[in-house]
Amino acid sequence: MSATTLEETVTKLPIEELEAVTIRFAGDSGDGMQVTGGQFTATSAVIGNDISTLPDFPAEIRAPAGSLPGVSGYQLNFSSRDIHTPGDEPNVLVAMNPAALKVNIKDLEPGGILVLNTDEFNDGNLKKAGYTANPIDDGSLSGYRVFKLPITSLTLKALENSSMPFKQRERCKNFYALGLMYWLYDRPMEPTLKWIDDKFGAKPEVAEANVMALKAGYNYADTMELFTSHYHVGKAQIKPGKYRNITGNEATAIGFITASQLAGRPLFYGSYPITPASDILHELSKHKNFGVKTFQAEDEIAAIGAAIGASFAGHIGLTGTSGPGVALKSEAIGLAVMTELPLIIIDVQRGGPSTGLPTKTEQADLLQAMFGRNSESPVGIVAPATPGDCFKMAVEAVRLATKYMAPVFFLSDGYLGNGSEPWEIPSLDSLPEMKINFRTEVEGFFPYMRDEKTLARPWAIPGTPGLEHRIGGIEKKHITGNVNYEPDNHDFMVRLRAEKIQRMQQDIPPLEVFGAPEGKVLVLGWGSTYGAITTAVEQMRERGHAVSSAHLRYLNPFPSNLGDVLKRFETVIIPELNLGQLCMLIRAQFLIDAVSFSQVKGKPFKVSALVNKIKEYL
Amino acid sequence: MSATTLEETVTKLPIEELEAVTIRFAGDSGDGMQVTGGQFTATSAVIGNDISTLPDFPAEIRAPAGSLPGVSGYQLNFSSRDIHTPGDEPNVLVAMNPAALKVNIKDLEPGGILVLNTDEFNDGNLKKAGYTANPIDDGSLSGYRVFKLPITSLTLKALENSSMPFKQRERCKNFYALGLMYWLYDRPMEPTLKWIDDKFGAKPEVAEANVMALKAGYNYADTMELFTSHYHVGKAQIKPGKYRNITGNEATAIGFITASQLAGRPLFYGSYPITPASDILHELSKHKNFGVKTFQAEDEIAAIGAAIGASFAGHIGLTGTSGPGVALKSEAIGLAVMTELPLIIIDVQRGGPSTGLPTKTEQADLLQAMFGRNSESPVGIVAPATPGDCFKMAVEAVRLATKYMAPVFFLSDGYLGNGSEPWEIPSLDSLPEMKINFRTEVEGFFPYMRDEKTLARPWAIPGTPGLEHRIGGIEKKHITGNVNYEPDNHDFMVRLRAEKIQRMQQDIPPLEVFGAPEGKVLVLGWGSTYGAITTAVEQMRERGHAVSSAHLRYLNPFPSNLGDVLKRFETVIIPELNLGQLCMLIRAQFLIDAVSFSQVKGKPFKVSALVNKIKEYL
Amino acid sequence: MSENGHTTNGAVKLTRKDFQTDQEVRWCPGCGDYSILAQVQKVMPELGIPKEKIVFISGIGCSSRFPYYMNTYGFHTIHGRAPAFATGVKVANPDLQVWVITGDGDALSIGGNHFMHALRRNVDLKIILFNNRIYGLTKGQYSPTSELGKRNKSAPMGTIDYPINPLSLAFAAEATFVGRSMDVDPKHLATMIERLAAHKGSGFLEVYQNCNIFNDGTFKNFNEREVKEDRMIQLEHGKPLIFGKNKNKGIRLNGVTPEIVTVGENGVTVDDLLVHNENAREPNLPYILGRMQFPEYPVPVGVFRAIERPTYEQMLVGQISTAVETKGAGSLEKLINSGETWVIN
Amino acid sequence: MSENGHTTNGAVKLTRKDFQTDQEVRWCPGCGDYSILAQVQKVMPELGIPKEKIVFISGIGCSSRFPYYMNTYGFHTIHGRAPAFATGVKVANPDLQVWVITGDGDALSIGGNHFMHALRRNVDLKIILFNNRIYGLTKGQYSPTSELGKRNKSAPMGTIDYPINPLSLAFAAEATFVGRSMDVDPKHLATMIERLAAHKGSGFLEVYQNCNIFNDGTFKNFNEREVKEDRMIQLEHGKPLIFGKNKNKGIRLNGVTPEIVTVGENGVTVDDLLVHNENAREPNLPYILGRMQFPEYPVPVGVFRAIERPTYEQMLVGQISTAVETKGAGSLEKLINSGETWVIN
Ligand SMILES: Cc1ncc(C[n+]2csc(CCOP(=O)(O)OP(=O)(O)O)c2C)c(N)n1
Ligand SMILES: Cc1ncc(C[n+]2csc(CCOP(=O)(O)OP(=O)(O)O)c2C)c(N)n1
Ligand code: SF4
Ligand code: SF4
Ligand SMILES: [Mg+2]
Ligand SMILES: [Mg+2]
Repeated sequence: MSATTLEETVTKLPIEELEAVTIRFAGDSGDGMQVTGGQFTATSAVIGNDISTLPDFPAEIRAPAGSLPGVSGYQLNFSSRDIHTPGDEPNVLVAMNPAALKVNIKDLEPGGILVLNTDEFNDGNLKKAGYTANPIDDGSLSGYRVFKLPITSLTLKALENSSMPFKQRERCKNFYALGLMYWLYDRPMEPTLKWIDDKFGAKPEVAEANVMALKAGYNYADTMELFTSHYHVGKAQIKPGKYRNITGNEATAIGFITASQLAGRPLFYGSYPITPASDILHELSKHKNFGVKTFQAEDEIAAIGAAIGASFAGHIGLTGTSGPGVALKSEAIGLAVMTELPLIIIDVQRGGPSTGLPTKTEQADLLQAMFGRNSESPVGIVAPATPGDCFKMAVEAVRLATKYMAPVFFLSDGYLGNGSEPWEIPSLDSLPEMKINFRTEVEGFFPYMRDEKTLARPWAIPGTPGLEHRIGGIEKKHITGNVNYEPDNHDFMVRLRAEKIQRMQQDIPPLEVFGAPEGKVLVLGWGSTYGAITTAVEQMRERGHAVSSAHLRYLNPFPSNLGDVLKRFETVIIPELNLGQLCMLIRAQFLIDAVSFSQVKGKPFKVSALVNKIKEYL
Repeated sequence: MSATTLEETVTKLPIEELEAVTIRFAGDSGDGMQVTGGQFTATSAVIGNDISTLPDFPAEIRAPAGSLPGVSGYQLNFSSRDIHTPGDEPNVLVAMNPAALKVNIKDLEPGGILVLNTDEFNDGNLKKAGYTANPIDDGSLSGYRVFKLPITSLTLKALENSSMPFKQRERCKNFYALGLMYWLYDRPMEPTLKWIDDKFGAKPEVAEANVMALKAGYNYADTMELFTSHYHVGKAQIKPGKYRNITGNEATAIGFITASQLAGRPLFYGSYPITPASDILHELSKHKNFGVKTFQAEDEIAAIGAAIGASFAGHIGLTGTSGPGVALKSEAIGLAVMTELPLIIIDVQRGGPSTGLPTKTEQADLLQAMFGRNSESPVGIVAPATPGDCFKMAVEAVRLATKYMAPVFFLSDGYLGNGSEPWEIPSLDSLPEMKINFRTEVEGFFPYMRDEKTLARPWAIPGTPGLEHRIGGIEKKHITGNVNYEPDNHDFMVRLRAEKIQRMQQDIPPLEVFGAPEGKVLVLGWGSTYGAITTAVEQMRERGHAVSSAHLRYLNPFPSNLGDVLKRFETVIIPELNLGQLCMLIRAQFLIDAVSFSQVKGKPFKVSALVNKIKEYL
Repeated sequence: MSENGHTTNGAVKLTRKDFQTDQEVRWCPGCGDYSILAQVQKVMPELGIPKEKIVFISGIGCSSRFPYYMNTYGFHTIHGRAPAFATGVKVANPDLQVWVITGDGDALSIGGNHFMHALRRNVDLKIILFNNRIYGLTKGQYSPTSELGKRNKSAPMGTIDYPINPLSLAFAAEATFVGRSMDVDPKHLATMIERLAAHKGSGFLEVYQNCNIFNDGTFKNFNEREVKEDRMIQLEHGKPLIFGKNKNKGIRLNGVTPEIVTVGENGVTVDDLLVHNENAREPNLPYILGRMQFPEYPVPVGVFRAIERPTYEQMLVGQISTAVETKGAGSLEKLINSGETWVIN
Repeated sequence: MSENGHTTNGAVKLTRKDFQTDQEVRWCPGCGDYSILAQVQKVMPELGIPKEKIVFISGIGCSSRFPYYMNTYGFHTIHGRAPAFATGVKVANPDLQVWVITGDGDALSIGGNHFMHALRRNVDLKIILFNNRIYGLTKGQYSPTSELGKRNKSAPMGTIDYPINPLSLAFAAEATFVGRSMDVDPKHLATMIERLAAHKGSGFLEVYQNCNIFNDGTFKNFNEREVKEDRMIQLEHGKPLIFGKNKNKGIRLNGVTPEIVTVGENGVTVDDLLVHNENAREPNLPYILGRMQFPEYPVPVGVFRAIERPTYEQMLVGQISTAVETKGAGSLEKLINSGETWVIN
């Protein structure tokens, strides 16, 4: 062990320039991998990399420490250029125990860097992970650049003067690992030091221990010349502006609060906890000072019922859940359709059918949103494309629902909800105006009279003198809104409700094409596949292929130019994390032989898979 | 009043031969119109006419006597040739009060026979019906052949010697009206006399009064030379066999009992009352001696839950409801998909969305059945075409569900459920064999192992030694059935479940074409539109047009020859009582420009409307 | 005009007619629902609340048609879920007086859970349950309050479901107001509706209602004029439990079991009788009274329980105020700029 | 081996191990669920019922993972609906012994209605509710049994829902067996599981269960070793209600209100104390006991109520037998030929 100083080391070792790196931290759920990944992300963002992340939580039950189901992971991609995905294959894997190695090793790129915490590779843990031989010694890892480090002992060593109990000292090992990686990728420690200070300020000894662990890791890597080189990833060309890192669920919550403020009406959120939507409830319940009312209902039906009631009473009625919860809400959504009240239904989609893969992502509720109710029961549907986009589409959902007096689905998914990205904080002026006009004039009022342009009926809320009226789920007479069973009126009203949703097209921006407006292949996507599709198409275009992409954020109705866009391409490929749901709608409506590219694995597409698929049609 | 005897009269008046007559009885809900119509139907069937009926109940609440919403109607078409619909426009309308006239007169054919019970056209009733002037006098009925009869007084007169209280005597007026019509259309009274005897045998004075009223009506028509002629409708060429009249809901109940007997497993019916499905519960609950277990649950969710539980335990698990109830069952259907248990879900569709038009018919739950659940959750779907066909398709539903271990929807509707038709009683030998093979062999058992041909997993019921296993809604590992979150396994299983439903094609008969196998227009239908479509196409073909029809009884999967059938026609028209649901599926799958012909009025198509639509494409 | 603690807009006093709509009332002639409607319409003007501040919310059933006949705001929702919708309305606008109209199927079968949870949250809702012990609208199936063994459309051999006691459920749900009345006693009914209206918190009133079409006369064993006094008992706060034509029968407790005694016989005096107390914090007594059934006991009507505690919407609004006080009124600018931020130039 | 009224197949006696599966148990280390699983697995062999005749059915929640760990038939259904599935299984095959495993959210929030209706029908189900007063699986939101004011993920300013008492609800639902035990007292727990197993009819056992991750120590105020004897009370049929380290405290009734007394003080003797009676037809006493809560009262555990009456499936099977007796076993030929028929030649 040489006694070089920090400065010397830094200059001594070569710094290699890299364009992008994908790193995955993996360990037991108790190992703090989400924090580690989150810190690396925040720091990378601050120094100007573009980033994209993919947290991977264990399935719903907390498994015993060291077991395969207990593994928690966090992958991030940081880059000096524009990126849209967390990367297909990690270049670096940090595995804090045998189970983490077992679960993740198959994803590591050949020749990739593998950091192992050797302290945890004892018999007990190896057995829990299902290893019969110790992979550290059996040669099975020879295809990687393996770094074997007793991270736990090193951490304990670094903290030997700390007064904290053993368990707590041990828990600092994630910061040790973070320190190693900070050195390897030439990151400053300041942002994390500041974060530790903010977070643990009240418990100085915890703060100090974490700081010590972080620095120890950093210094160890440096001092020991552990790695043969370290790396630098430069600043990306990012649109100037003020940024923050945000998860989709946060952006969703904040987006709806913003919409309610723009509309000048309080937000009412009726919900029943369910993975991966619960965080929206948690987040919204923190913002009571915005007048937000959160109601944890006894079930999903009560949650939507209360939201519809609140909307009837003049609030922005919002209800949120995941797929199984949407199934339960179906009947009540039909009532919102019939009573023509604004209502937004958030569906953070997850793997199914039934309980399915509750912690994994999927895009397979599109048809449920479209058709999952008795009879002809049309609703609007929007779908954010990225975590940050959840903010914008939340505002859009409220805008459409209130302007057209109709329910609107907001289709997010587990990948968007839990994933995060740097989000350019919008200026408030850039947000759309949202005029809410409650009806107050008594003269000439009928509950089912119509705005000529939007076909919306008036929103006349209880408390308004002279507008007392009754609504309900039985068919309504046009204009008067009285209960009515006449055949022609029913036919008329069924078509009118459909037409009203169709008219939302007036307020939907045209679909934009990325790349040339015509060509061989158009890759048409929706929802969280945006990143992978954009990256794949970028790659193909760079290689000179006539490939473009377009991403639908409005799924019902479609943007009015969709037909035009589609017909300019020889082949339309529709990649979806389902068995071809959007594809079916497109085929039926436009009679084009759109190609479905399906993957239903509970995780996002790999860029490489998309590229390969596209190649088939060139 | 001449004193001619019955015999003389009969010979004296001319008898005109007619091919077919459509008659509608209409009156207050309390007036017994359903009985009257039912008797006319039964008698016509017995004498060999082909018949088709359409009862029309008032909407869900019993309205006050004499009011418009309180009107109850019963239309029947009887004919000397093959018929499939209750007729577009009645040739005869019997209106027992002003409200019945008001509601029904617009349907009567120009120049049609209108029989009015003048006793009820008093100020009070006219007002309740919304008449400002008495239509009897104001000339508004001049376009019809009006017969004004004081039916109530005549009935009371005929019963003046009866000891029954006034109210009850008055109530016999429907039999008086029936008598009039029996004479007019030359029907024998015997079947009804026998029915009265069977029904009221225990209350002889009631029986006698009804008999007297019936005969009095008959004789009055005869004696008074009320009508200028009477009519005869000859025997139809009906397939030889034994027949009974049956409603769709009865045929459904009996069909499922039959299926359970064929399968040798008890039937379990979990249901919560809802119009128009409740009669299936009522009917099944009468047949406990078949070992049928009916369970009136606390709601639709419990109803399906118990049915799935019963299926797990080896019964034929059946649950039934209408559209709003299906919405509530969605989540549980997903569990049946995941656990691959046989389950049949009856949906007697009604007008929607939401509570909609609860007593009216509609076909708008097809897409709910297909897609109304979270994630990729495929099920089989069958749909009977006529009331009697409900029997056959019930058996088919059970056959497919048990053979493929999967949920199957049975899509009936209000028109089928309440409507009736003469049904040729099948011989038991003609019914399909249904072998249920519970797994009992312990050796080599895994809960999610597969039959090679059907992909069905074994049905291993609790109580079987050595096969103890656990199932549930979380994704399953192929073969072992253990909880499993692996990406590739999930993708595999999602596709496997889809493939399994697709394989039902192996057990579905090919689609038959009525008319030539190719031509200008194919009218493709499903469900209760069968009668109207068949009649319309028959008419067109008789006029020499190259029109054929085909009717889908299996909607998921489609019969394997569907694509072949479709491509032999220039135009495919798809008439539906919805906004084009089947049409969307056909367009998406076969990329043909199928034309949707929609009507959503809570009632069946008129033949004439179909004919007109077809003409557009010739 | 503000005796019940509600504000008035100082407008002219409303009349019964003001609360009627132009919709034809469509229950079967003779149905007990008419009487309940009449009493509600009679009581309304007395409350001194402007029409526009009143909302009637119902589920599905004959009874649930009620809102169409009340010239206030109204919402005829879906089967069993009315309490959920009502909760949303009340929480959004605590100024409104919110009524829930429901039936025995609507509230206790499909809607049992929402009923229970709305009550336990003490949302200020006035819930009236029309108990006719049958499904009226769907034409005669048994309900959760139908008697064991009753034959009907869906149980031709007799019901095998033990019935539920709606009051027991209300107590289990910690309802702060629980009462019972019946269609055939309009005066009593009106008083109970007034009491319900005056209560602040989740209030529940069970009304025995005759369905003369599908379940005619279920209550007549005890509520017909001739037998009523001997077979029913009126609860009055602070008063001993006395009943009978001769006002000489009473209820005494034997341990935790009520027993019928005759005052003046076997040395029993009025002082031995149970004294009713609506206000006890624990509903032990009302629970026991609520379980008294004919023919073992006279059937009690009146207010079983009436206690006050903070309502759900009060507490929610309270948290909002506290949040605003401690954090300041929400600023969008701050909200979207919260967390770690960085600037790219 | 058939002491509990169940048949055996005469096979060799099973052991605890026979009821374990090869699936790794995946609760958090330290979770109270382990203890409950261990006791159930211990009791099972004692019942003398062959494994294949036992079915465990659950909803969704940490607790609802239970069936995966029991080597019997099992069905992990959907959230809140387990009693419905279980009803179908039991009605289809009354020979099976059917257990329902549920949580406070599963049984009382989303599933409150099915819970209530299964109980009132007296379907022979053995329901064990793991009450940890929190949503475990979804990571820490409040449940219907969470204390008012508790701060948690979905109520950062404190819960404003008044909690529900599961026992009160069970009594309202006319449950024929109601008991309570806790994870930290394995011996008592085992006894209660045995009692539940032996009961014929809808049985409900509440188990206080510690969720050491999201709600650690909610019960420890009264169920920790040091304080338990003074703060809890064991109910025993026919025995006076005595508790305390020195066995000198007791419960006496004052009207309908229980009060704590000290035997030997102020002239109180054991004879003044309430004597527990599981078997009273009316659940008045168990209801009152079920409402005793810490800190006002010692918390009772044990069997609150155990009465017998015909079960739903018995009555259903009975109706089927009657139907067969009176009408003859169903003949398909007759069925399809019923009603008016005619022949066309
Ligand atoms: C989801 C759903 N299930 C079933 C029905 C059918 N339905 C309407 S009202 C009703 C029960 C009515 O009984 P109750 O609540 O006692 O009211 P009543 O008609 O007796 O006043 C039922 C089963 C429905 N409308 N919606
Ligand atoms: C329809 C539906 N809604 C919500 C959920 C999410 N969810 C799963 S378990 C649970 C609550 C668990 O609490 P509890 O029943 O008390 O069980 P515990 O985990 O505490 O044992 C919730 C809300 C779900 N799986 N399905
Ligand atoms: S069916 Fe019964 S409850 Fe319904 S309106 Fe008629 S009498 Fe009243
Ligand atoms: S979260 Fe709580 S209840 Fe669930 S397994 Fe962990 S400790 Fe047990
Ligand atoms: Mg009722
Ligand atoms: Mg819990």
